[in-house]
Formats: sequence, C-alpha cells, structure tokens
Amino acid sequence: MAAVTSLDVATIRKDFPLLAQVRDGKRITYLDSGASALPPHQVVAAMATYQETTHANVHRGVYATAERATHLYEQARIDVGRFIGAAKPASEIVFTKNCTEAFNLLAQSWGLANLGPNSAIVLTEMEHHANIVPWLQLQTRLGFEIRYLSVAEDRTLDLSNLDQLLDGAALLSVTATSNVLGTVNPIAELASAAHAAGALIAVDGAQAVPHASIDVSALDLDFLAFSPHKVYGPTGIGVLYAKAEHLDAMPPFLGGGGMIKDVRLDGFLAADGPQRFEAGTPPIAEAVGLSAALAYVSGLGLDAIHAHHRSLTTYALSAIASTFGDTVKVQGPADGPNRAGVLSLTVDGVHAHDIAQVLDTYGVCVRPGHHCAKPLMRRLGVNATARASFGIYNDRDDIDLLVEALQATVTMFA
Amino acid sequence: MAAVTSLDVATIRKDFPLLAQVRDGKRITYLDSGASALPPHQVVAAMATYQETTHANVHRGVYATAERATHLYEQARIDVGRFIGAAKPASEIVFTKNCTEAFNLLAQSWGLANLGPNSAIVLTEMEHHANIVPWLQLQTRLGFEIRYLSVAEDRTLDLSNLDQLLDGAALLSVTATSNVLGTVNPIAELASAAHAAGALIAVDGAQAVPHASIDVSALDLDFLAFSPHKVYGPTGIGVLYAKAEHLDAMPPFLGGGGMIKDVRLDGFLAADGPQRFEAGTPPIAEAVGLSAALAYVSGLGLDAIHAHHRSLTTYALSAIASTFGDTVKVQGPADGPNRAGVLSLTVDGVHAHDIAQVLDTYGVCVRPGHHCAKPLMRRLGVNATARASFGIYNDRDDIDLLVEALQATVTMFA
Amino acid sequence: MADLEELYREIILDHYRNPRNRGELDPPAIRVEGFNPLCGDEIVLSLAVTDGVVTDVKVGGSGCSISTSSGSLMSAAVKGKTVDDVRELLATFKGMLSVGDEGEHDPSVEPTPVNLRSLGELAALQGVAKFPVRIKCATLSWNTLAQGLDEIAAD
Amino acid sequence: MADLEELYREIILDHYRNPRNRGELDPPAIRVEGFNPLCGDEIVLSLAVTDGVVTDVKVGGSGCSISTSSGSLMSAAVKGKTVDDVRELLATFKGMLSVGDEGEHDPSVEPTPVNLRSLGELAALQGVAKFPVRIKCATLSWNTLAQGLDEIAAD
Ligand SMILES: Cc1ncc(COP(=O)(O)O)c(C=O)c1O
Ligand SMILES: Cc1ncc(COP(=O)(O)O)c(C=O)c1O
Repeated sequence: MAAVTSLDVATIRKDFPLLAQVRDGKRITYLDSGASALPPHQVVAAMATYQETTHANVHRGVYATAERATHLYEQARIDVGRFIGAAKPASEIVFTKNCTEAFNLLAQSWGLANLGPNSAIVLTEMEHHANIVPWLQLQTRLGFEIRYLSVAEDRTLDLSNLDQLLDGAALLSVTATSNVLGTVNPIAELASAAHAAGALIAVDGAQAVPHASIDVSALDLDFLAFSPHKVYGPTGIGVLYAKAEHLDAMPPFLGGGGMIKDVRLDGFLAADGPQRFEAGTPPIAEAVGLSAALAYVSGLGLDAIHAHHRSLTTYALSAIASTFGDTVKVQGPADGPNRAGVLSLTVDGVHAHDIAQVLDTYGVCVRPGHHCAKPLMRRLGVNATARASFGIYNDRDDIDLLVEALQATVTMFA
Repeated sequence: MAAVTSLDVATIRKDFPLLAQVRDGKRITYLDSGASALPPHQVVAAMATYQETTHANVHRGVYATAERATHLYEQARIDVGRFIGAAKPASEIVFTKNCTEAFNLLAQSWGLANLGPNSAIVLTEMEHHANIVPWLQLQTRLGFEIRYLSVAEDRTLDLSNLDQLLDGAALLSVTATSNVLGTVNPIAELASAAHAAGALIAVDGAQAVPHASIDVSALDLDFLAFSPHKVYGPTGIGVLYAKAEHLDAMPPFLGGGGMIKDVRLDGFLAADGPQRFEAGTPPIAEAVGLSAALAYVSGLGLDAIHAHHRSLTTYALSAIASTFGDTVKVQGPADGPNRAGVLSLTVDGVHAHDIAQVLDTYGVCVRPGHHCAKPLMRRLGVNATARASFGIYNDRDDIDLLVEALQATVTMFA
Repeated sequence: MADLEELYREIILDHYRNPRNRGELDPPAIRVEGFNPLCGDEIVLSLAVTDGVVTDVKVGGSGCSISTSSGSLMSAAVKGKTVDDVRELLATFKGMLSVGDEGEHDPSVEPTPVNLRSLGELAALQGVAKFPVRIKCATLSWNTLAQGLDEIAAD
Repeated sequence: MADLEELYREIILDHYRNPRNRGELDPPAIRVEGFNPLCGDEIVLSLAVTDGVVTDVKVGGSGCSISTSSGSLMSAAVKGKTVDDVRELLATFKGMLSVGDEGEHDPSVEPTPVNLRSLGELAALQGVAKFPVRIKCATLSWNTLAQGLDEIAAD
C-alpha cells in the first residue's frame, strides 16, 4: 500500500457538526485548533455513551458498572501511553486537569524534590506561560536559577550557548512546537544534549502531539505534557507522561482520596504509581473521550495529518506573501519541514483584536492576543498577534477565505 | 400551590438510560450516588450539544463561537453561585477539577497565606481524606496544629469541646454531611461558633449539596467545596466558593495561562478574581454540563429531593432493622431529620467486599471500602463498610431488593 | 457588517489613528498600569489631581482600536472634571455597556438606559456593547483610571 | 451466580473462616505491611528466611474473604520452600490471574496458560480472574510477600 499523504477533508468534516453550521449566511471557517481543536462526533458520542450507560466512580466499586468504568479509565491510560510510545503505558501516564496542571505537578513534585538554591533549570523564551509560571512560583520558594534559551532572528531557538546553559542544570523544559511561531524544535537533539549534561528533559507537547507522532521512548524523554482538547479530545483532562523511574520517586502533589495507602489523623502514606498524583474523582468521561480522540487521529494516521498540515502551511505562507508583501507579517520561521501550521499574523497599524474582529464577519475564526507567551511577545516586539492555526478539517478554501478577509481588514484600517 | 413533597421517580428514571439496562436478566439498582450520581440525559445532551455546536477555547477569542463558549462558561459560574446563594455569583466561584482540588486550593492558597507555626485549624474525625490530606501536607510545610472534633457514640459530632478547640484557631473545616455515617452536621451553629471565636469556616458540601439546598449567604460560610459529579453533573470539574473578601486576598495556586496579568522572564503578576485560580484551559464542556445539572435538580426542587431521600432513609433503616435485627449494622446516627440517605452496612464475619460482591449478582450497586475516611473507620473499629446511598431515581423497590440481596449474603456466609 | 460599522465608527478610528493626550506626566502625577490579561493590551495612565479636580491625564501603552480610542476619548472627557463627576461619568459609561457590579457583562440584560448625551463623544463606543469580548477593551482605560483615583483617595 | 460459586469455592470460604498461620513472628523475622488502598484491607506479614529458605510465615491484619483466604493459602504454600521457588510460584499465581508486568489486569487478555497443578490448593483462587476488582484482593498477600523477599535480598 502506498503511504497515505493526504486527508480526505470533505469526509472528515462530516464528523464535525459545528463546521456545517451557517450563521448569517456564512459557514464557520475554524482556524483556531491551536487554542482548542473541535471534538469529532465520535469523541462526543463515546463520552455520551459512557455517561448514559456505564457511569460510576472508578477504583473502589465491586459491581459490574463500576468495574467497567474502572476498566475504561485505566484502558484510556494505556491507550495514551501507547499513543506516545511509553515503555510502561499503565504506569507512566498521569491524568491531570489540563496541560497546565501537568507542569504544575512536575514543578511541585519533581521540582520540589530535586531543586534547591544551587540548582538551575533551562527554559526557552518561546515557552507558553504553562511552562514558565509554575517554575517562577517554585523559584520564589526554593531560589534556583532559571536560564533561558533565546529566540534567534530566524525565529528558531538559538542553540549556540546550549551546552553552556545546560552546564550544571537539572532540567531542560522546552516546547516541542511554539504555539505562536510554529517553530518545531529539535527535540531529539535537545534530549541528547540535556542527558549528556546530566540534565533531564521535559517537553511541552501541547502543540506537537496533535500534528505528528511523538515517541517518548525513541526520543528518550523524561517528561511530556499535552492537552487532550488540542488533539480533538475533551476539555477537563490533561496528560503528564513521566518515565517510571522518575514517577516512582516523585512525592505527591495534590492530596485527598485515591492517592493514599493510609491516612491517620497525624499523617498519611502515599499510594504508588500514577494514582499517587490523582487525588479525588478523576476525569472519567473525559478519559473515555480522550481514548476515542486518539483512536480517531490514529485512524487518520499521524503521518497523513502531518503531511496535510505541512501542505496547508506552505500554501498559506505563499498566499499571504504573494498577496500582501510586507503588509501582513507572519511571525515565525520561513517555510520548511520544521515549520508547523501556526500562523501568527501582524499588520502594522492594525491591532490583532481588530484583525480578528473583521475576520469574524467572514466566519473566519482566528485568535488575537499574546497566546499566553508574553515573554516571547516582548522578544518579538509586538503586543499581540492574530493567530490562524490548522486542523484536520481545514483545506485550501479556508486559507483563500482567510486571505480575502485579511484583504478587507487591511483596506478598512488603511 | 402546595409544597412539592415527593418525586415522580418513574418519570425521573426515564432520564437515566443506565437504569433501563438489563444485564443477565437483571436491571441495575443503583445505590451508589454518594460516590457518583448518574448524569441525566439532559446533562449529557447539553454537553454533547456544546461540544458539537459551540466548542472553542474561552476568554481569548473574539469570533462569535468563542464568545458564545466564554459566555456559557461564565454563565455556569453565575448559575453555580446563584444555586448556593453566593452574594456575588460572578466573582466568588472557582472551577477546579474536583472537590478534592478545591480543598488543595484552599490549603495551598488561603492556608499558606494565613497559617504558620503558631496557628491551629479544626477538622473532625469524620472528614473525607479530601479535607484531611491537604491540611496534613501543608502542616508538614508550616507546622501548625490540627485539632479534631471527635465523633460521639451516637455518631454525631461531639461538640462538647467545640469552643475549646476553636480557641485560637484560624479555620474550622468540616463536612456538612458525612459520606460514611450520613450524619448531617449543624452547619449554621458551627459557623456562628467559628465566627464567634474569630475563625473562618470551610464546609465540605460534597454529600450535602445534592440533597438539600445550601445557602452560603444565609449560613454565612466563608468557603464551600462540592463535587458536580455527585449533583448529577459531569466528572472533570469541581467547585470552590470563597467569599469575595477572602478570594480577593488569596495568593495564586496553580500557575500558567489565564491566571496572570503579566509574565516576564523573572516574575509574574497574577490576575484578579476567580481567574487567578483557573490556570490553563478550564473544564468548559463540564461547566456547561454542571449548569444543566443544577437546572435539572432545581427543576425537581431541592426540598422535594430532600423529602424523598428522608423518606427512603426512614423506610430503609426500618426494613433493615426489622429484617436483620443486630446481624446487619448500619453505622450512623438513628433516623431523624439530621440523618442523610447514606447507609454504611457492616455484618459481623462478612467483609464489605463480599457483601458488595453478592449484591452485584442482584444488580444492586453498593460501594465497599473505607470511603476515603480511614480515620473515621478506625474510630468506628471497622476496616470497611458496604455503603448504599440514595439518589433521585431510587424508590422503595430498590430498598426491598437491597434487603433481599442482603439476606442472600448473610445466608451464604453464615 | 452593520454591527461592524457600529463598532468601528469614524470617530473611533480617528481616535485610534490619532490618540489624544499620549505620553506620561512627571511626578507628582501618579502612574497606574492596567492590563487586559486576556489579550495583552497594556495601558499606562498618568494622572494629576489637584483639589479634587483632574487637572491632567496622559495615556501610554498599546492596545487595539477600541482600547486606544477609549483611552483617548476618556482622557479628553475627564480632563478638567472633578473627581466626583469623573466617577459619575464612569458609572454612566459602564451602564451603556451593560457592565454589572461585578464587572461582568451579561448579554441577556438590556443596557442600562443612560443619558447618552451626558457622555458626549464617549457615546461613540456604544456599539461595543454588541461585542461582549471587546467590552474589556473599552473599559480598560476606565478601570485603570478608577484604580488611580482610588490610590489618590487612599493617600 | 455460576461465577459467584466459582469465586467463593468451598476451600476459599474455609480458609476465610479458619485462616492458617495467623499471627506475628518475633524478630529477627521481618515484618511487612501491605495495603489495598482502594478498600482499606491491611495485611501484616511476618517472614523468616534462613539460608534461602522460607522457614516460617505468619499473617495478620484484616481483609475480605478473598484476601484473607489468599493470605492463608499463600502461607501454607510457601512455608519450607526456597526463595527462588516462592518467586516462581508468585509468577505462576499472577499468570493465572492475567496480571501483567505492570501489575495491571487486562480482561481482554486470556489468562496465561499455567500449570495449575503446580499451584496446588492455590488454584482455588482461579475464579477471581473473572472479577477484575477482586484480583487486588487475591494478590495483596503475594505482593506484600514479594516486598518482604526484596527487603531481605537487599540486606
Ligand atoms: C464528603 C466528601 N468530600 C469530598 C469528596 C471528594 O470529592 P471528589 O472525589 O469529587 O474530589 C467526597 C467524594 O468522594 C465526599 O464524599
Ligand atoms: C504550547 C502550549 N503549552 C501549554 C498549553 C496549555 O494547555 P492547557 O490550556 O490545556 O493547559 C498550551 C495551550 O494553550 C500551549 O499551546
């Protein structure tokens, strides 16, 4: 069989009722999957079926429904583990509430146990706040050093001082793909550099996992966090992968039911494994939805998805450049294999809010703002961009409409 | 109009497809609402509709769908606030991932800012681990004193030394209803005692909110936490109410996007209001489901629900006593207005696991175990109970079947 | 598109392109920073109050057309007014945009009937009420102003 | 109900009602505690190993019929065996219950074909495999034993 290289967008769209809606005579052109992807009908149905036919609290019930709910929840853990190539899928995946909580857990558990006044960690200037603020919070408590890889003029990471920054560092925590620039960072290379320097590597996969297959074992990652709602799954759940040898040594984070072996009035004993980090009733229906989402994208094929996004990106970058010249800037690296489908647009004299507002009148959904990356915004010298980001349901028509709407914007504010 | 005093269970059941299922010739008798209530079709449909027609990330989008999603999410906050009588519904409700996270937030934010080596807080022996472990964790860090109200022989709280325990305490954190004993604690009285002693009061409403209306303003509560999935809502979301004057003074907890005003490489400025505590993408579909759940129970009427549960409880307690005498014990207070529909059963010589297992063969779903209340279990001198807990879809037939199945259990292990 | 023209009235685009009272004042004027945490807009307001009268105000920072024009219109409107009059104007302005006591916007609630005439040029921002997300842009400068007045009152 | 009789075989009920080797050993026997965090069952295992042979074992704590009978059956089965043989028995026992390498039970996977004869009376617990939640009850004493053996090996 020939390698699948393209998605059948027309068929895919049928799974997304939102895209069939017509409002004020316009259909919705959803170019905001980087913020949150739409969940396909299959995910919604899997959750609804679970909720209507199998719901029960997990882990403690003996009756058949509770057993089935527990099985579905634990199976979701295994599905996620397999999806990202975890060596021990049942023992290395923690379900959090979102990708952000995953970083808080990493900081407050691994970080608290492993960092101190003489430690250092390395982040980058292009991180999302989720991979900055938890470290700043912990820094206030422990006083370690935070070093930043900077963003080069070509909008890739400046790796010229990587070894120097890693020297003596305990952790490199870096995004696989920038949610603003679309830069795809060289994770394999960063992982070996970190390990060579004796540091661990944590990867923010929020933007990368939806677009290409990531294999934590092949890449030798210590930690990976991502957001199910950006992989066509539900809100209310997040994922932290931690290599078993780290997870098993990490102290608990949130406390409560389900994460303990024993509780007395004067102390408690924490449970082993992922459970130690899952206090309280977990996101059960959401785990079921996440499983369905991963099955859905696996069915399409991660390679096909990647190729589709690459081709849209190339088309969009060249359409924007040829239509607008320098008037509309795309903040990010030039087109190439390491350029993801995230287009941060800026227009001199027109604020991102206003771009997005005018685009909305065309049904074109893009997101204006700092995209939770204020340090990067300062580095770029802009205070907001209007970001178009691609998903499996987008096609060239969507980009043509984006260009048309951008033209109207430029005219309006000229 | 006459006061509604009973629920039309037959009609209600139609909203719960799970209850219509027949497995091995038996229908499911769900007596585990104390662990997690079943979500009615209305809740499932509200979430599915949101997911299929309105999903977008909240707070940052300008386009119509994002605006609508943001509105639904913020409206859910207001709905929750109104449901519990918050004075400022838009500003006093924080969405967490579950009730347990609400207590972690309380401890790590309010507690961290207000407790120290010379402080004391008061809990009770009947608390769920969610209202113990977070305080034990914080105690390890700060070294304050934790005092416990004990459980009296009649299985109510022993209040004889309340004033003494409150003396010099900063907080009383207590469950409104015990998830093991069904004891309904005198929250109004406890709130005034706490305030008279200069302490704040936090209430664990996980078991109480589904059964009776709670008005945080009338009761003058400082904090209230509860679990949407126990109020016929979805998993993946929790609620913390905090009086605005406290909330506004509380430092951030989890860090990341959405909870900041500004982030620089060397520090950040936290946002105001509930947003400060909602880092990352929130549980949007879940908030929509929660709104639908609160509308559903409000439609039935909290007073009617309360009366229904009271009547089932009276019926069950007397059926069990008359059938089994001393063979089957119900751990908890005698029947009365302050006795909730949570029946923790123990049988000498038969372990709770085995009770639940045999009951399952009748399709009767009860939960065996320590119910995340190990300190209480030690106080009761048992290591597990088999707990039957009532919901709006239960009726006397369910209790008759429970009794029949219990009889088989006793015979089998005699 | 009708709504869009309501939003981007000529007067708003004019104040966006040529904002009045740009810059900063020297001390003893006070300096207040405002953020729209959702979009990254920042405003730096300098405020001079003498004997209960706003004698001067300047606006720095950067934002979208709505927040910039609102800041510009506000600066022109409050200069020379007493603090009490400014607070009243603020309340009227928020009423026009249906912003509730808790700062929230409830689209199901009709805008408070306000005396639009009393708002003068500020009434141009009326169209924002139809765009709930943009209301925070329109109120950013006003909330920052209120914070500044509170700081002065607290001294 | 057929399954239920499979689960509660006579031999299991017998070991539940009359557990063998109850109690604790004095030092130098080592003491290991095991918890089933999900249900509150606790087990206290005393273990004496001399020259690579389990010379004595006693079981305390409290649990359900499955965990109690499993502990009782285990104690009878391992006494007098070499540590190596005990580890092999443990693997066979877990195989019978389809417990994977990570301790998880996958109901979609057929139980490993094991030599049931080599398990002797322990084979009575075979019916537990059909009740995934109870597998943790059946393995609690074995996991606690394994922990004890590891502690001794680490010395
Ligand atoms: C009294 C009580 N508090 C807290 C909780 C914890 O709720 P959740 O598991 O939703 O975090 C529960 C439910 O298990 C409970 O019954
Ligand atoms: C790169 C990156 N990291 C982290 C996050 C945070 O994800 P979440 O909001 O689901 O916690 C996002 C999404 O906003 C992101 O794009």
